[in-house]
Amino acid sequence: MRQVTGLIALIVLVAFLVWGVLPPTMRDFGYPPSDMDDYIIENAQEQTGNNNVVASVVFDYRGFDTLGEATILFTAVTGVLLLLRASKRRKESS
Amino acid sequence: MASLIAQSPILIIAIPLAAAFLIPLIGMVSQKARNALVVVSLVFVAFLVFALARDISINGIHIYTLGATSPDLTIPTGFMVPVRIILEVDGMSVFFSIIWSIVSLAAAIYSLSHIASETGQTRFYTLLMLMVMGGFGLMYTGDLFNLFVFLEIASISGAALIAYRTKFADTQEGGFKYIVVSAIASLMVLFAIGLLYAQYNSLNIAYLAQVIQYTTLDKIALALFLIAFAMKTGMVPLHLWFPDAYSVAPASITGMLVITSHACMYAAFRICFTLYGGVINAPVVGWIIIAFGLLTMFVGVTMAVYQKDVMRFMSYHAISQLGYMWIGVGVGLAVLGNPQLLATFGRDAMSGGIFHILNHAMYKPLLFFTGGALFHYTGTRDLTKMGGLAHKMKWTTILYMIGTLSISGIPPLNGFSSKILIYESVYQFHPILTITGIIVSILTLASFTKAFHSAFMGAELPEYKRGKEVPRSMIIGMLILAAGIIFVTLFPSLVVDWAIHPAADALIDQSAYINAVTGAIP
Amino acid sequence: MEHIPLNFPFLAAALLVGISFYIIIFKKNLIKLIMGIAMMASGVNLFLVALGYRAGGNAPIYTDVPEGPMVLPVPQALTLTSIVINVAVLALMLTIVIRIYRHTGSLDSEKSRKLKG
Amino acid sequence: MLSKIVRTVANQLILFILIFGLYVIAHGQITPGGGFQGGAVIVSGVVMLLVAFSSKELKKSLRERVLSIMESTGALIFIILAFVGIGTAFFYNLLVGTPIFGHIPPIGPNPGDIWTGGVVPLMNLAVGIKVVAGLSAVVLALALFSSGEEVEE
Repeated sequence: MRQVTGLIALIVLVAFLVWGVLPPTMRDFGYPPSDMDDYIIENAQEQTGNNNVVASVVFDYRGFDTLGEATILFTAVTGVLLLLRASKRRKESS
Repeated sequence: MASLIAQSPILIIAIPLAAAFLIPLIGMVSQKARNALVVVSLVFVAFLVFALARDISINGIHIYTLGATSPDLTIPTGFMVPVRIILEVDGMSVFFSIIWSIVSLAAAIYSLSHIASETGQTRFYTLLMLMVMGGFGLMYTGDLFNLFVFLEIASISGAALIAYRTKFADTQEGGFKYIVVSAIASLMVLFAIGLLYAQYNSLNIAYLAQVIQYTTLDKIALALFLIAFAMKTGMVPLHLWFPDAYSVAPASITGMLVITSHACMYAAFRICFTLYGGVINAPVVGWIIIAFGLLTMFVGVTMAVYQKDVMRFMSYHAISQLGYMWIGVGVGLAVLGNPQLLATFGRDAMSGGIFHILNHAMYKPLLFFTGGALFHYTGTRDLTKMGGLAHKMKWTTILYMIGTLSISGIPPLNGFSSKILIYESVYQFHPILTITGIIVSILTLASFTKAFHSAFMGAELPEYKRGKEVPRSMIIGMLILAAGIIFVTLFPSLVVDWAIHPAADALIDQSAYINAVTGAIP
Repeated sequence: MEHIPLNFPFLAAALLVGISFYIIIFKKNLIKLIMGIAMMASGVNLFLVALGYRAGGNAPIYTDVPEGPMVLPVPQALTLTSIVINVAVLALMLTIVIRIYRHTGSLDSEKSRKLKG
Repeated sequence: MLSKIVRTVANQLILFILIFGLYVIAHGQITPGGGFQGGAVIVSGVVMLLVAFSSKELKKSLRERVLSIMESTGALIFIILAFVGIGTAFFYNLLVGTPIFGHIPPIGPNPGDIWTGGVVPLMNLAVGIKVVAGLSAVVLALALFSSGEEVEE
């Protein structure tokens, strides 16, 4: 039962994804609309002083995302060290 | 003061974050200082949230553009499209953040003694603050990718906190299920964001709402968004992980996880009403949400009746209660395109659903906290092994009764006022919804009475004769939530006028959200 | 690089996501499940970075760049963020699996399911 | 612990990896790279040491407490750099135009100037510290735990 529902869900999902990315529904690869990105490419050097436009996006235009990203790394590290901490039971056994 | 309010959206996110980064350093020096930092920063954040809420009720939507030459400058001079990340706080966001600030404060105070005997407390509080920050970010952001980032922060810290008590095997499994579900859900959200970005080359919710055309890709993206958020909120049939994860976490974290699922619900509303509000085929999506909401309500409560584990029992009730909110807001969505029906009952149904979120966010964490208190006292979660606890745990008994009466919708408690609002309004949409709601309510009352009887009533069991009431900070944590319940009970109309209607109107009024960002076009 | 027919990069990303769904739904081993999620993340990242490609574009870095259009920088930034996020998620998942293995001695998701609803 | 040849080579190689990682971090504003990438490069060196020596051996020189402090410090530097702009707006890049990393490069293709980017190079450095400390801590903790060692509180 679980197998059958799983299979149906899988087929539906993959069909939708593939249908979604093929030409009539999706735009052509390599020809993106680019209003926002063109603005960034043109102004990044002047506004942030960066030659590396990606770095200016990562740390300036979308710096808050990067703060979130650094936070996630911090969260995961804290989580890993929290979960691998010596529990009391292990101290007794060792 | 004025500049503090102008900066408050970012401060509400950044203060818990800075506190989280500081806690590992301070925790090495002094545990008391660390606990004080946690409580003080949460109190300050709660103060800021209330100040911001007051400001929004007067001045309307609050905008904060990160990194711009002025926080109000949403669109760069001489350009038409927002480039930077924008925080956008309207009635709905601030409503959720009020709930989040109260519950997280209560949970932090409750934790002070609930986990006092465990190791690794410094990291526990770090993760708690990160989770608080993730929740606020999720509610305040006006940018889709930013929403994904905060969703991940909230879910990763949540998973690590669920697995906090590493000496039990079930906590690890609960944490694993939670993180797997979250990872899949957030990747689906990311894919959907990619689909939108591919067509409109923007990530800003308000701008996207202005230009969206409801093409086939948009429909696929909407489906992905809804499946992902339904998965995160534990909507039937994607609920199987929900009790496993919620029942094993420390009780304070379970209380916060309830609000995280509300935050995901908020994200789903934001997507349906604000992002797709102008173009969505509202009746179809509305009916889908209502149908699954009904299923959620019914399956949740029927599963709950059999549970012997007190936390699992409450988790299934949490699933069932989420159904009420989906139905209330779903009815509002179904009549979104019809102003007349919306005025007669749609707005009331949405208000009912949102009011129920507020009430649920008060009584469900309270019930989980009392469950945690029972676990703290007895060392077991099995209801059949408990009994006669009312003799020793007077505070817990009273608080549990408040929660029970509230969740079952007994007048005059707050659960009643929101349920009656839902019943009256959805009856005009379709009577079957009201009838199911009442049946579910009765089943809820029955099962909670049974649990009350088996845990608190009867003769005092010999193994629980010794021992005292739970420590004071746990009671304070519970009392904060009980005070919230009593406040809403005493002044329901005040709360509806000041918090619920602005939130519902913020969802309905899509153009205000869009204009706040793009209105600056020269 | 001229016009690429049938959006092959997008198709590859969609198929990667599809395969990963197959793994997540049908495989019982927890490590395989994690690999499925890692693969799904790769698929989504591939999709994101492919969105930013502009035909014949250079990398968006002005240091000694040849003449011509530049590819879009924002999808690259998003992909960077998303990669780091997925690393974090995977690290935490693996940690929990190690803990589960310590407790139950098994990596089979059917066997380790002690909790019954 | 692997053979002596491997250990000797690893000992020499770690310096080059360190230098390359620092180079990638420091030139994030003008060439591909940055804090995350350079940090990952350095952590790959840590992983190499972990393979060449045992985790017990490595634990003597890389204390988890130190890594924890480093990580918090990196994160704090990052958020403080974001906070200094709050007079204008959070994350405002207020170093552009000042002598510290404030040069504005000629618009269009140019050979690159390292004193550009405003707060970006500093943020790269903060993120670099954070990534090195964080990922090393994760790798080390996993290795220690697998070999049955205690992980520090």
